Amino acid sequence: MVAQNIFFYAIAATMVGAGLVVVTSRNIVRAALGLIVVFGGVAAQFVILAAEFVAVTQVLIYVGAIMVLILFGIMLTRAKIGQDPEMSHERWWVGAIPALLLVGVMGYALIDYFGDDPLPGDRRVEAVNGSNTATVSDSMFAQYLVPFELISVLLLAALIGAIVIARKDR
Amino acid sequence: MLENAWIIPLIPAASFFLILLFGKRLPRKGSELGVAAVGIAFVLALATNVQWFDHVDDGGHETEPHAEEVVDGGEEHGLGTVSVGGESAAPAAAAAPAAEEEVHSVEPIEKGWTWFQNGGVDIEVGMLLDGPAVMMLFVVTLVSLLVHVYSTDYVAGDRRYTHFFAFLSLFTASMLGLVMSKTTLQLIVCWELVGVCSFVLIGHWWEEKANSDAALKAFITNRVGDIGLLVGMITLYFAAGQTFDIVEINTLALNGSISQTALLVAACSLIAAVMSKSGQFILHTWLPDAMAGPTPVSALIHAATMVVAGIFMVGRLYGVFFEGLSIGISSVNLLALVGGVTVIGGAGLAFVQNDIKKVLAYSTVSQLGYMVMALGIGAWTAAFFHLFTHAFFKACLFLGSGSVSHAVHSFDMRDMGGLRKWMPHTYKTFVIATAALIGIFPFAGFWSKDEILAGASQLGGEGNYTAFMIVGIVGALMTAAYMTRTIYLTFFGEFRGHGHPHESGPRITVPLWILAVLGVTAGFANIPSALAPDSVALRFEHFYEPRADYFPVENFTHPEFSLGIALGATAIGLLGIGAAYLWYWRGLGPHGVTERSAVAGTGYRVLVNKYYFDHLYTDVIAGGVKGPIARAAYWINQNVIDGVVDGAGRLSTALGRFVYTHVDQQVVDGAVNRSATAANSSGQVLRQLTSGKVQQYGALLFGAAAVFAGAIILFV
Amino acid sequence: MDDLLLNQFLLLGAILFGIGVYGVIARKNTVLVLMSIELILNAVNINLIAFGAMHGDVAGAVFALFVIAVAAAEVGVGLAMVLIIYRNRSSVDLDDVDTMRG
Amino acid sequence: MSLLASLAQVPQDPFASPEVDWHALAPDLVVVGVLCLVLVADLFLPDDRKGVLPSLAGLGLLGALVPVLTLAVDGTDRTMFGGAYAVDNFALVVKALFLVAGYVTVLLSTNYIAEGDYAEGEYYFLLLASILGMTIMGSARDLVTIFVALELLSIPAYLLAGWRKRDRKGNEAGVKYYLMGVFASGILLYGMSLLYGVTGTTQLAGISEALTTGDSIPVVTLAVVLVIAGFAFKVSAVPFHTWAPDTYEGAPTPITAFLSVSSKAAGFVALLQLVVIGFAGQAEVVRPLMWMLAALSMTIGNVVALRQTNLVRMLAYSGVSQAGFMLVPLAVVGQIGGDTLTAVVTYLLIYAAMNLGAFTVVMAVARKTGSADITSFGGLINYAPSLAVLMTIFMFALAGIPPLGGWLAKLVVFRAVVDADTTWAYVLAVVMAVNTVISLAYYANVAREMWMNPAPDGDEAPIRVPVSLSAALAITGVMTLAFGVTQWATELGDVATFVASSVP
Amino acid sequence: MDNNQFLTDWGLTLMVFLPLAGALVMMVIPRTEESAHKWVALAVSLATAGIGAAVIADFDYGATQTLQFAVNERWIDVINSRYAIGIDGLSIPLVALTLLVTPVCIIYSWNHFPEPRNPKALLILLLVLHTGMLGTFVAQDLILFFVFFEVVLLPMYFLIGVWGGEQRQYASIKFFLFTLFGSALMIVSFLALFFVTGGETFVMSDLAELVATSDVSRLTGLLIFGGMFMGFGIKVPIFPFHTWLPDAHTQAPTVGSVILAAVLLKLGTYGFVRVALPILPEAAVEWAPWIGALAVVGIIYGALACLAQTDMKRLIAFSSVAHMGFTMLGISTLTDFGLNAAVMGMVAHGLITGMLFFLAGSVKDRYHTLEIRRLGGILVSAPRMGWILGFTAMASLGLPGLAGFWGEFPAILSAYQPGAGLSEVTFRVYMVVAAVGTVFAAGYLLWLYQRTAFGTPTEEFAEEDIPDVTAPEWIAWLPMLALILVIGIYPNLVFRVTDDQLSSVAQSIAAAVGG
Repeated sequence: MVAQNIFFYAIAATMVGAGLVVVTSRNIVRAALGLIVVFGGVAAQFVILAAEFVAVTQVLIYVGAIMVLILFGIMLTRAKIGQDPEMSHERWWVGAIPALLLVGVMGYALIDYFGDDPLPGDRRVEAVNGSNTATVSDSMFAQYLVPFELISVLLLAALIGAIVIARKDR
Repeated sequence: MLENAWIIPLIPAASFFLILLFGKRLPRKGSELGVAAVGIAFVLALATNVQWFDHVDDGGHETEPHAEEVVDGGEEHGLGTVSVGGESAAPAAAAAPAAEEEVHSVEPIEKGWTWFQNGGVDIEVGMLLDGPAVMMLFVVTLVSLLVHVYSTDYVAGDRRYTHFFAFLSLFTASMLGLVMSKTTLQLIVCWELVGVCSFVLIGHWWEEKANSDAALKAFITNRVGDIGLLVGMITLYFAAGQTFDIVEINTLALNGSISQTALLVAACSLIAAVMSKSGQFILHTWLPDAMAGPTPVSALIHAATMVVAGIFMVGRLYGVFFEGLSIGISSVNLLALVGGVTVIGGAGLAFVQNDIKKVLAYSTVSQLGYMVMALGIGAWTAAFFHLFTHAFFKACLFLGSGSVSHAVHSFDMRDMGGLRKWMPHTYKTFVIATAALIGIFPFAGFWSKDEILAGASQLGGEGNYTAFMIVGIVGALMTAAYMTRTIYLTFFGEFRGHGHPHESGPRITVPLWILAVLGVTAGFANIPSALAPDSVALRFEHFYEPRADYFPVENFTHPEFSLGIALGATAIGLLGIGAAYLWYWRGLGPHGVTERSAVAGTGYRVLVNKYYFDHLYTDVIAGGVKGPIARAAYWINQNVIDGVVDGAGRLSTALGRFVYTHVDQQVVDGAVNRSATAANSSGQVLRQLTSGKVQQYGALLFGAAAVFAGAIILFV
Repeated sequence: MDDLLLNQFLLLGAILFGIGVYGVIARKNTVLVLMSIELILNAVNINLIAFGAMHGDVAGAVFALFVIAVAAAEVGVGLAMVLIIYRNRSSVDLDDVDTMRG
Repeated sequence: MSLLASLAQVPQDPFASPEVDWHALAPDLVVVGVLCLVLVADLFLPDDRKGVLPSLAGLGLLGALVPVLTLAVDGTDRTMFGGAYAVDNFALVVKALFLVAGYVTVLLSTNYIAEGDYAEGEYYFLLLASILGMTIMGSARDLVTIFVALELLSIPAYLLAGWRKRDRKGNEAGVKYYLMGVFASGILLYGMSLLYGVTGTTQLAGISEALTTGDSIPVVTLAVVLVIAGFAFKVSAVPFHTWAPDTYEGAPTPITAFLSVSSKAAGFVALLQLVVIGFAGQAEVVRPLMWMLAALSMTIGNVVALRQTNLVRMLAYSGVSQAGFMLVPLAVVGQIGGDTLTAVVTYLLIYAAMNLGAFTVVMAVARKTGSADITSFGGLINYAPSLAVLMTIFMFALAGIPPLGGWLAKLVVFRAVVDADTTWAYVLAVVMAVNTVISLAYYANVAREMWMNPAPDGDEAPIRVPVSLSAALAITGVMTLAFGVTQWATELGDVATFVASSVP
Repeated sequence: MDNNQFLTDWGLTLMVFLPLAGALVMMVIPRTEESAHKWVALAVSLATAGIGAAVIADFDYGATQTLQFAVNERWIDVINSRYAIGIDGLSIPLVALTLLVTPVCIIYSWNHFPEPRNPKALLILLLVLHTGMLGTFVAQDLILFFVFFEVVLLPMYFLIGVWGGEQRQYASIKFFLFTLFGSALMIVSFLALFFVTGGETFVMSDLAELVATSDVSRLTGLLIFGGMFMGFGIKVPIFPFHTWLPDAHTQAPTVGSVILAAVLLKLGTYGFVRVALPILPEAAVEWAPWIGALAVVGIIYGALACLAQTDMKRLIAFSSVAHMGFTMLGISTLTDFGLNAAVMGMVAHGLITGMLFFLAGSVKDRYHTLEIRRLGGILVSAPRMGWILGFTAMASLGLPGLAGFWGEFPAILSAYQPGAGLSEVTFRVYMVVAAVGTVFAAGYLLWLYQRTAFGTPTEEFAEEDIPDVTAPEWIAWLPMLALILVIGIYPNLVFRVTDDQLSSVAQSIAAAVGG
């Protein structure tokens, strides 16, 4: 199991580093790339946690869809490619304080409660027809049917609304 | 008639409303209504007196069946309850057995209706008819009638002629109601009503500020006294076990079922009321100012009737005072003291007046002092007798002065002089009344004043009230002096005014004569038994002094007539007159000079005379009698005592300003406004929370979430 | 340290969350703010999956999928907002978006 | 043959499809149908006929009320999907509230949208979508459902808030609302994930079972606080209220009304479900938090509202303080019990009527003056007396002056607090009392403007109120008065109870 | 069912809500139809008075302490509040007063509506106000009472704010905020009362019994009473809370001031006697000395403030503070006598001060100023008005034979021997202070009268011809003046009605404190 730990810490470190790049870099494109790294890392963590289906979805949607959107955004707003000191406020600590407070509280609470509970060795949920993907789908169409249907309306609404708002008309 | 005497006040009351409503439309502007009403009232009052005499002579025997039929009559007329003193005074039935043997008791006639019910208690309104009440009925209606007649001429052509008579009627009604009050509450009501009438009538010519000032002063000063009245009456109400009934209160006070302290408190508070209403020092200052009213008003209200309400009230609640101040056994008490001081003070101040009405006003003050003093020393009968006589001759004097002013259009004695030639009737009546006031034998004042002095010398505990006898005698001397001066300045010497004075018409002179005659004869109403057969002696005492257990009988004695005091008093009176007359006689000197040398022409003589008289007047009488003492007294009166009264007004106004501007507007109200401002400005500060920068909102959101979570984790 | 601990993932999530929070507040450029939001959501997803793994049931995964879908929608809307802002103000600087305040 | 047989060998574990109670779903399905219908109709309608769209949407919403009524008549509590979705009295009452409020919003929008050049079809589509999210929220008893419903009602709202896209304020409103919303849902999600992690379930009932431990666990506390904070944003409770004034001011007025009533109500619905069902065991955590939120919201909302010159902003802050009043019963939750639910629901119903009415008048007046400044209401009594009187009624109803609706709302809240009978509760009651007075100051200020001040630049031309607005005014006005003197609102609040099985 | 039965069941409800119905009718009449509005309003108010008269006539005076014409129906079940109304000896005088005042006000404003005229709005507000006032006096359920108590706020707010003087907006909002603050605390204490008695009912009589039976802790009782004290005391107004009154009175239009003085202030004192004392006797006994203290402070304080006034109307307003002080003193003694005095004081003050404000209004109409030093010689320019002013002033300073006296004297008297559990010494001090207050009253009123009515008109009005009392004024004033006189001569008109009930109240208090 050590390997998993090594994997975990390596990836985690990368993610945190990349995350910091996202929120500190003066180059917007570099920030975007950092974000991609984070997404990838998250997907990898999912794999470690044996949630392949979610991992795949993560990659597809985030890296495939969301990042593209964001890059579009970068293009359409003609952001400077390259260094731009105007990316962050000079009063950065205004953001640091709440962030640290939150992390502090969260960390305290988590460590206090979960201490060092191990994750179960076999983290696979019991498989239907040999794949936990099927399990996901089953529960999604049984218990989570309503939200699932709603998501469709939600996406439709977001799509149409976004278009109406964003389009240059007449 | 006795049971229905309660009608008497209602007649003038009715005429009051009638005059207000229709007066203006009547041919004589409503005066006829007033005169008629008071006339009827007077006749009825006479009838009442006559019947009362029978009642007294029948004594207690007939009262019982008498009462019975009254009860029937009362009930079949649906007039509510009718009771007779004996019953309402039942708790005190056992009281004063001694009294029973001495004199057979004369039960008062009582008649009452439920006025209102409060706290389950029925408060009664009704009639308490006994000696003093009957006597006052006579006095009030008579003087009022004469004043009415007098006024028809005196205020003729006044722009508020009708209102004048309306309020004269209202006053008469209230005064009659007062003297017949069955309950102290009713007494308070009428007490206030007469006050209002006096307010209105003093301010009759309210166009001039001076008059309305005088009216306000009178009313407010009386209100001050009324504090005492209210407190006293309330104390009695509870002390007597929640009753306003006068007879009951007196009875309980006398048979000792009310604590001495309660009585003392009540008596002292009530004395305050007496001081204001009856112009006793130091609340007397409104009375001279009240002379701003028309003279008939001064005669009726401020000499004959209203001002004696205080004396009457004391006499009414005599049980309370007698016990409360333990009059019978002491040799000095507050009541007598107040009276005594007033006797001297009033007389002293009378010297320095140039306004003839003011002189009379101060003389009234001092005479009222006599009455209060008399009550204070326990000479009830003397006091009421003096009240009786004083009403006539003082009214006569006032009306006389009015008649004079009618002729010379002024009240200032410096504008008069020598009027006896022009106004014989006024002159004669005025002199008679003066004699009565001074107390010359056999004029009315002699008898009444004499009784007071006698009382002072004989009544009370060991040592008697001798001090007050001396006071009385000194008062007599001063009275004699200033009255002589008045007569001299008014009717003798040369006329110093303008125009041609003339005698007033019959509607003025007839009342004067009637009063003058009474001023002579009234004194015989109580001629001492030493000087007359019992059938005529002490009739006043016999008929008018209450003889029932609501009136003090233990340690209550009647002074004997003493020749010494009588002579002494007369001598004193003559001495005072003599002094004044001496100056007057000395003034005749220059006539001789004119006979010897023809050089001195008439003009010169006049000059000299004038000079001489003025010298005489200014240097001797004014300089001597008026003198430093009196002047000082007057100064004190105007600046200290009067200053206190006015000062109180000014002070409270100033205090009011301060409280309003500094406390109310700034502290009390300010607090409110400030808190409002505070809320507003805090709003201004908190607006900064929404700075418009969405990321600061975000910071707040995340920060707040973290802080709340942390806080609750830590503290809960 | 041979076994994976739940807290490894949770703390990683917490840290990512914190970084995201810092980003959304400290960044000026709206697009970068959107990116930081994605960090926050991903932190949540890590939590969910980790918990799901711990409880060994699928709810976590499902929840995570919903979050991903919603995130997509939000980003879409967000970009529309960015564009409209840019069109009206020819800038994506959030500090310029403060005409209303108080 | 053998092929078939071999195929048959493959072991099949058939997917047991959940039984669906279509009657229970009917209200939501109707709304879904209508929004699809609107979308399609929008495609085929020529521009001059788009006027039918609002009628379509409105009728659809009223139509959705029919199944609600039938369900109410039927009266049995229904739960589906293992308790994730419940149709109980509470759900029905709030669904009705959302539908009626949505209908009024459509009425408000009709002329507003038709007269400005807005994408009409999409507008109503998004509006309906948002309303759908709310109706679902009324029945959601499961974290995931709640979350998705929340997003469904929020995301269209973000867009609608920015609908006036050519107007700087318009899209500023959109952006601020959007960003704050996303931040909030981030916090919410993290809280939910912790809840799931601690309890291992996403069902509220299950969560409450797992969290009954009296002593407070930091992580649970954290989760509860974060979740509540997420919805505190939705109900614009201080300090999560900052977006409200800006968004209200910049958004199209009908949407402002919608946000200030329906969206706020949705937030409270979720809060009630979470607090009363899910956090039943965590009252010790919830109460102080709610106490702070309530006190802060009432006080800060009021004193800041005192300073506002723009009526819409003022209403935004008044909404903040009103939210504070509605949070008060939650601050005593679980003390003497069920009154919290009654009080909040009653307050919601009455508040919806009053506030929608106020916004309706604002729109009607703005049609003439084109401004929302309080001063623009000067002399209204002279040239539009009925509007002025109605506005007076709504304002003083909001202030809580009997016999207008608001007093009863405040009364039930006072009642809940006093009933709790703890020191803190009484303190909160006094805070309420004081705030009631403060709030009167600015509500009365509007009335003062209308009654006692002259019209700005003496323009006293009468106002033509379109039919749709008159209808809205009629509905809200009657409701506001009726709620004040009848027991309708309180009765509804009283019957609005959760299905027994879900309450611990 | 026969007519009489109908009256029993519906009389009060009809009386209370008829004005409201009238207001609704008037809303649909176009504003231009001024005369129509006047006539409708007058007719409605008179009809209301008629119904009220019928009820009062039908009232059984043998049993004034029992609730009559009582109705008790379901209203708001969720909070156990009921539509419980009825009248007894305490309600009748005030109901009668209200029934009289409103029509009188309508008649008075017949020809001169204050600016901005708009009779429609004014009259509608008056009628709504009418409903509120009547409702308060007949309500027997605390919540219902509270509702009516508040209903009067809005119309009065607009009466002051729209038709008032220069400072009207400040005055109106001040009045509103003050009262609302009080009633907010009041409702809290009502609810507290509701729950400490087990949350069963808001009906006053039942509550009284419940409190008697259930053991309410001393502190709770005191606090609850405190809340009510704030609510009622601000309305009265008791001394430190009085500052809204002068502003409101000074700024309000004539009819506004009249109704404010005649009825609205009474809501507070009525509340004490109707709600606070019977329900919380023990607390009442503990509060009484403080109430009494504030009352006598108010008497002197109000009088002093009067002496400082330069504005006639403001002076009258402050005189209200002093007069209500007497009423509160009577209440604070907790004796039958004092309570009777208080109710009598309410009626008398209603009539007299109402009259004074009418007169102030007429003076304002004629002279366009109320500055005392600019006035003078009213008796010369308008003699009848001058006389009426004098009469009313006399009544106001508590002249025996006029109504005012019967509010003052018994109050002072009752302070000599306060109810069970109260310190005699304290209250005797109060008694003396109050007696001194009567002197002040005479002072400022006569001073006012002297400076306005006596003397000759100031040169600025010397040649101006001032119209004397007009026909509408006569019609409006005569009933009030007549009542002042009649009650003054025969106070039993009021005492007989109130005595039994108030005695029972006093006895129950005494019984409660074991006195």
